[in-house]
Amino acid sequence: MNAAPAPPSPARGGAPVLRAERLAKAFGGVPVLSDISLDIRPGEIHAVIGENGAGKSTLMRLLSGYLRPSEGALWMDGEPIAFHGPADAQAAGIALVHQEILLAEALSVTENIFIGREIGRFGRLDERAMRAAAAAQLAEIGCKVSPRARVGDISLANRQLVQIAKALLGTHRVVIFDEPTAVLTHDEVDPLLDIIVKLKQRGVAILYISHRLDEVERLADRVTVLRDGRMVGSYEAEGLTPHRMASLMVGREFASLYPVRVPRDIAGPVLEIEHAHVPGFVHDVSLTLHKGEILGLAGMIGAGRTELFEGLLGLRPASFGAVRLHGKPSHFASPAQAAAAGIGYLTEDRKGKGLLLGERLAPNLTLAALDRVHTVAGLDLAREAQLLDRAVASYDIRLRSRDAKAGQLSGGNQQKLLLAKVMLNDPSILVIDEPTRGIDIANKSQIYAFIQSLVQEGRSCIVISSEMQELIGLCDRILVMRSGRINGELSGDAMTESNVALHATSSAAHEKTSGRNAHG
Amino acid sequence: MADLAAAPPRAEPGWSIGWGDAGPFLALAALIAIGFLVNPDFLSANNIANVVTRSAFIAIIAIGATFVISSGGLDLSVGSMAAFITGVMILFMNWVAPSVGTAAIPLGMAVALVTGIACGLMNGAIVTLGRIEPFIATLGTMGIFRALITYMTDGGTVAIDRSLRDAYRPVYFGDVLGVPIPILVSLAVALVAAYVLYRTRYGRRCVAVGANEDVARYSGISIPRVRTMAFVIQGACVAIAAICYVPRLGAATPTTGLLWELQVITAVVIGGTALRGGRGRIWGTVAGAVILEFIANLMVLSDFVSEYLVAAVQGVIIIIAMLIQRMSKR
Amino acid sequence: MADLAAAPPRAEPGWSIGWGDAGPFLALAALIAIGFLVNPDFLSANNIANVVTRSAFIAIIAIGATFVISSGGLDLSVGSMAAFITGVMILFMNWVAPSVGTAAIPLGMAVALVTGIACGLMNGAIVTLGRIEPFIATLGTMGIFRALITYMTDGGTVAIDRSLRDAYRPVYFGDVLGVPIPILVSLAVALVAAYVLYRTRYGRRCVAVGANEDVARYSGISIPRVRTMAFVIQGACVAIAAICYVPRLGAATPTTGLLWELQVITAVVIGGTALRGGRGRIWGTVAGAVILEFIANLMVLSDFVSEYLVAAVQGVIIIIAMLIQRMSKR
Amino acid sequence: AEKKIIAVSIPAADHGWTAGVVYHANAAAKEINKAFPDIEVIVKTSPSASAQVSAIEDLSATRKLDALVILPHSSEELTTPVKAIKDKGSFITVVDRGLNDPKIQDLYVAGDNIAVGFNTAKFLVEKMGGKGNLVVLRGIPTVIDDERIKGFQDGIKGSDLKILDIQYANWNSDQAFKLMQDYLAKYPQIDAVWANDDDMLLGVLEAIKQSGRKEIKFALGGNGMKEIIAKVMAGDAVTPVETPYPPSMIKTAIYLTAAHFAGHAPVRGSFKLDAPLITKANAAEYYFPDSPF
Ligand SMILES: Nc1ncnc2c1ncn2[C@@H]1O[C@H](COP(=O)(O)OP(=O)(O)OP(=O)(O)O)[C@@H](O)[C@H]1O
Ligand SMILES: Nc1ncnc2c1ncn2[C@@H]1O[C@H](COP(=O)(O)OP(=O)(O)OP(=O)(O)O)[C@@H](O)[C@H]1O
Ligand SMILES: O[C@@H]1[C@@H](O)[C@H](O)OC[C@H]1O
Ligand SMILES: [Mg+2]
Ligand SMILES: [Mg+2]
Repeated sequence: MNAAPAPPSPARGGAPVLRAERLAKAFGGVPVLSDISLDIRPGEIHAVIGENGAGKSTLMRLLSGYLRPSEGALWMDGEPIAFHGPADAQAAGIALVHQEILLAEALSVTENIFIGREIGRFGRLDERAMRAAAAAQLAEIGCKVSPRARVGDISLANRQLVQIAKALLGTHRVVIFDEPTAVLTHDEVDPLLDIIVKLKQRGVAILYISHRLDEVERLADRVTVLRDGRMVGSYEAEGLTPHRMASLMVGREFASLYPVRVPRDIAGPVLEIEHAHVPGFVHDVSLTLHKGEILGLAGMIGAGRTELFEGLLGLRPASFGAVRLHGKPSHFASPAQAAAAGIGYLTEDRKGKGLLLGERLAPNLTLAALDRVHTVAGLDLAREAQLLDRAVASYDIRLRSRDAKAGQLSGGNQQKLLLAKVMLNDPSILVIDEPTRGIDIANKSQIYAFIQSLVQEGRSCIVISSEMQELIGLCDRILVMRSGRINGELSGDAMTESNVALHATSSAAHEKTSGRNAHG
Repeated sequence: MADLAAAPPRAEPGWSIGWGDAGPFLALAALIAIGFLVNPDFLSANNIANVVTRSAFIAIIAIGATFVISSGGLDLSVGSMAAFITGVMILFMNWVAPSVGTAAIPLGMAVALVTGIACGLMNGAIVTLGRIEPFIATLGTMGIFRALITYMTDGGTVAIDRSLRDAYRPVYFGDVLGVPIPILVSLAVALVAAYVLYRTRYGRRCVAVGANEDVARYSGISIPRVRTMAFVIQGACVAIAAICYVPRLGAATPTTGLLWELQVITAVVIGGTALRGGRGRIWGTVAGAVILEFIANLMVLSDFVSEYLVAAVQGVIIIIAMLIQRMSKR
Repeated sequence: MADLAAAPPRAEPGWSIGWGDAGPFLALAALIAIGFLVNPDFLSANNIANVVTRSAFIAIIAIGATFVISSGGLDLSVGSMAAFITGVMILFMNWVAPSVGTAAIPLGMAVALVTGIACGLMNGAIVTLGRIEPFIATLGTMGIFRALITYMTDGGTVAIDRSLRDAYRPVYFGDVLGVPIPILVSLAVALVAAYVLYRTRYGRRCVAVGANEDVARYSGISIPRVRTMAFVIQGACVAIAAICYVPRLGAATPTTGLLWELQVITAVVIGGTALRGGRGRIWGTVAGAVILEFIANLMVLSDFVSEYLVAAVQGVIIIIAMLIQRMSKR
Repeated sequence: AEKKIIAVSIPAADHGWTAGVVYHANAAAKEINKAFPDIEVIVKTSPSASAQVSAIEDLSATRKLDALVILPHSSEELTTPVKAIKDKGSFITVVDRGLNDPKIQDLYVAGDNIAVGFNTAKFLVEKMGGKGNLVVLRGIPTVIDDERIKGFQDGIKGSDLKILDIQYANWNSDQAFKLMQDYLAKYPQIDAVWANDDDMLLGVLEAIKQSGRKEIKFALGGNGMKEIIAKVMAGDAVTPVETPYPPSMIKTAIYLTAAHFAGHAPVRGSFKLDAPLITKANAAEYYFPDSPF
């Protein structure tokens, strides 16, 4: 399988800082990675791409001491080295930004950033110094949260930035980013990429994982492709198009990302929300979803999109002028009521709110739809197993064993399991918050096709997304939210990145272009 | 996807006991072996029957606690609730016995069950509606139940009417085909509980709430309802335990049920249920209760432990039992 | 992002008491007000001094428990550990008194401290090295400590030598500028503890371990070390409490420290520390301990509660105190 | 011949008095096992009533008990199980806290709890000229506690002694200390205190000492704890008398039971140790400095 190694590039750094030789990793006897060799050079951005479950995160954990390889060796500066834990790797100058957010919610941003390496003398903390350093670090990556804020109170995107700030603290020779941009919006991505480039210029070696292949194209000097736990090869990035990368990842020619738009009848309103207020987040928002429509909701972090729907489902205090479902005034006190009425909501926070990470897959799948497996004799486990089989097949969930806990699935496969879970209730209206966060390109296109097929069956869909292209590629209409209000509505040709960005950021557009008048 | 087909079939938690959960049973086996070495009488049918019958009591209450704990709660009030239920039941039976005769017994059982459910409901309501840490809420009701029965009985002691004693006796001392009735009752309770926890919607929800409240909420589960229900199940279990034990104790006294909460929680934890919620093991709990009773029995049967040191040896054995069950895990 | 700037600044835990943490103090204030209405003697300097002095032991032990609990642990052994330390200390003092006279007292204090630290180390080691649920581990050592002292003293009672009594008495009954010494000691302990918990690296790590073990581990913190240290702090606090306690009755008895663990945990939780870890409130704990003692005091000073119902009313008040502190939170 | 087995089942050392019981029971066992080669005495302590029920079940399930000497945790819970042992043919000796059905016992050794309360009350009535304010501390809610209180109330009947307050302190010195502090805060004038057990009296005395209040003429207990007897011997003004309720009654009971087997005359019946007032004059008879109680 091994492709010819890329020739060393004299322009960048020369001798590798970190080299992996024939690494392999198995969990409980099941191989996840085998025969991986790569080297990471100073001043170089080395991207690692692959489908969900290909083993990217596992590889990164091996390189940064969180896991120990079953076979193979690591070399640092030409010397063999073994890490007994993340602390060892950190001491050697290797930092990892996890794919999953690993922060203590009960603690403040500053506290989280400095856990384990607090500043202070003789044990006494220097609070001010830490806060200042945290603020500086956050500012550098363009994160605007207060260093005093409790992590549990800030948005997912901000948590990701805090996590990055935490990893970047101090000096490093190798920094590993595992999907750092998955939860960020466009505007937040740029400052982060700038940082990465700056690090590179300082001679730091960067390992970069992302499913956003355009980012990879923009950043990477070299690209290593993994498939099913093996190396496809390492390539010079020069001339490697996203399309080519996708084909290498999936092992066949990759077609197009977005489904062909099939003309559909978009009929009357199925869901009307009037004058929604979610205290602190959403102010006087009204919207209408039509039958067979894919309605996009764009906006920056903190725009209040998530909160709007959490309010609708009774998950947080909210008030509404009116909510009409198929024309009937409705009120949902809980997600269960909404589900019974045919509304499904897929949370953006799969780890915190979506899945029981310590539980096996079947109970996770059926948790919100236990009626589907309930019989007079109790739960029908055989049927549940069937449902899991079906979900695994139809959502292409890649797993090594049925036994796995949800938390052992790769990030992307967790997302697919979550989607299967929500669909088990057979909703006629599906609200998907960040549908493709952390999903590889092949699966993305599957999910888009899936959403398309839903509306063709006569269902309706609201897609909340921070990826403008996906909204533009998928939606019939896009509402742009800003600071808790709808700041514009776009449809047809008006759905362009620049228009979305304009409405998402500029207060000039506020109220004037917002609302129903744009409806066509 | 080839891996999938190759995936080995897995023992589900449920009727059958998976290997990963064998810990408490291994600990139990080790204990029995030690017991035999210490005193061969330990394995006499008589002794075993006694000990297991006795453990039925804590086992039944602990089965209820398995629900509460796996849903992320805790109930410190079970001991005084048992005293309260026993007291109420006896007072009621003694009161109606003159008019209805031994029919007082089934009536009393019904009253006990209703009282237990009401107590559980009260605990559940305080925890969920009042949003009070279960530890504190049930510490409060622990005092309340204890004081109420002390008040109702003017000092806390009330014995069952002599006219009912003999009719009621078989509920503890009787047997069916040689198996003592309390053992049968606790097996029945455990079977039902295992069914509810592993094979019903409620059981799934209970564990989900304990594992991650947010995920449960987003999955449309009403957390207050699930939690309250767990406390109600706990109350019903305490009532069932009380019903079986009235003939053995014959009375409610101020010390009835004292410190049972600790034994109950210990049985649950030794059995493999996570104290932080999200994982419940009914059969493990039963094994845990039997383990505790065997330890006590061993102390009585062995002659070389100074009476002053009994508690120390028990402490050491509990810790060792936990070590055995930990080690068997990986 | 304009919203963000508008977000209200959050009070940091520290020397100053943020509004979010005012709950236990509000509950305390409410209790004092009720106390005054029930019986004006409640506010007599004498009564207040008595009650606060009494609460000092539980407060000091509970300060230690704040570390254990906020690091995600639990220690049920504190009560019997207190009895054990008290016993060891008295035995030691009585043994050396004939040769060293009253110098036996400071020596005894040192022995107490060493014993406490050793006990804490033992708890910590069992929990971390044995990887045993703290609930079970300390339930085990609870039996061990209690049994050991019962064994060493042939029944658990040992009184301090007459020759030392008067010299030692002031440690409980004395005062400095009118403030009883146990109050001063507990204030000192609280100040040091607040400093350690809020202002030192160790305190930060302690809370981090309780908040999220994975995060702590991935941040390179040694969880066993932090946890063990928390148990050692707990042991030291129990020793300090024991040192102040000995002169009060001059003896260790089989009931010394009985059920203190429940009081201690209650004080900690009422004080606003999360029982699941990740949040510790030293001053809240102190307030919690004072609240508990005030409730008991109020029961005696009021005339309208039947002696049988005292426990019920206490239970209700504890629940109400928690409600007040919940409500003050948002 | 086969050894005769005497099982002794008593509460664990959960407070001073029961610690005394354990001590004396162990001492008796040692002495008898040495003195009578044909008799084996086994002592088992139990921390609760239900544990005690279990313990006697266990003992009788694994060997034939010729006799059971029992100090029941509580009367109600132990009655039926002890009867079961009796039905197997064992000789039953009951100590202190009786069983509900006196027919079960062959031998009963106990103190006189009514007298404990009554004699103390009579002393107070006489010494205080029939009037004054009293506070009372009681133990845990049990028959014994009720009897002492009843005896006391009967004793002051007809006088002008007034009980200002009566609350539980669970036979615990620490709780008694707190309760007494609170009594002192609540009542400006207290003429005498009665704690129905010496464990509690220790706490009471400490609280009085701390308060510096001088109006309290008497602080009395009961049980014959050596520290308190010492006070009586020394002529203490506040605690000049005491009633005995010696934990050594267990030893008496064990010896009597052993005598039933060793001697030739059967021993049966009821031995009630009286509770005369111990005064300076006779205190020495009740003083056992080596006992833990
Ligand atoms: N602790 C574990 N135990 C068992 N299997 C695991 C464990 N961690 C990961 N795996 C399995 O290893 C495989 C690779 O997972 P990994 O997280 O490395 O994928 P990935 O390439 O990062 O995918 P994604 O892009 O979806 O994040 C997956 O099949 C996953 O289920
Ligand atoms: N308790 C809180 N206190 C202060 N600010 C908060 C609190 N909770 C959330 N926020 C802020 O409110 C905003 C809500 O963000 P959220 O991400 O949920 O909205 P959204 O429109 O769904 O955005 P996205 O889905 O793109 O992340 C964020 O700016 C977050 O930092
Ligand atoms: O244990 C009890 C003791 O404390 C009390 O004083 O007298 C009777 C005993 O049973
Ligand atoms: Mg990954
Ligand atoms: Mg969102």
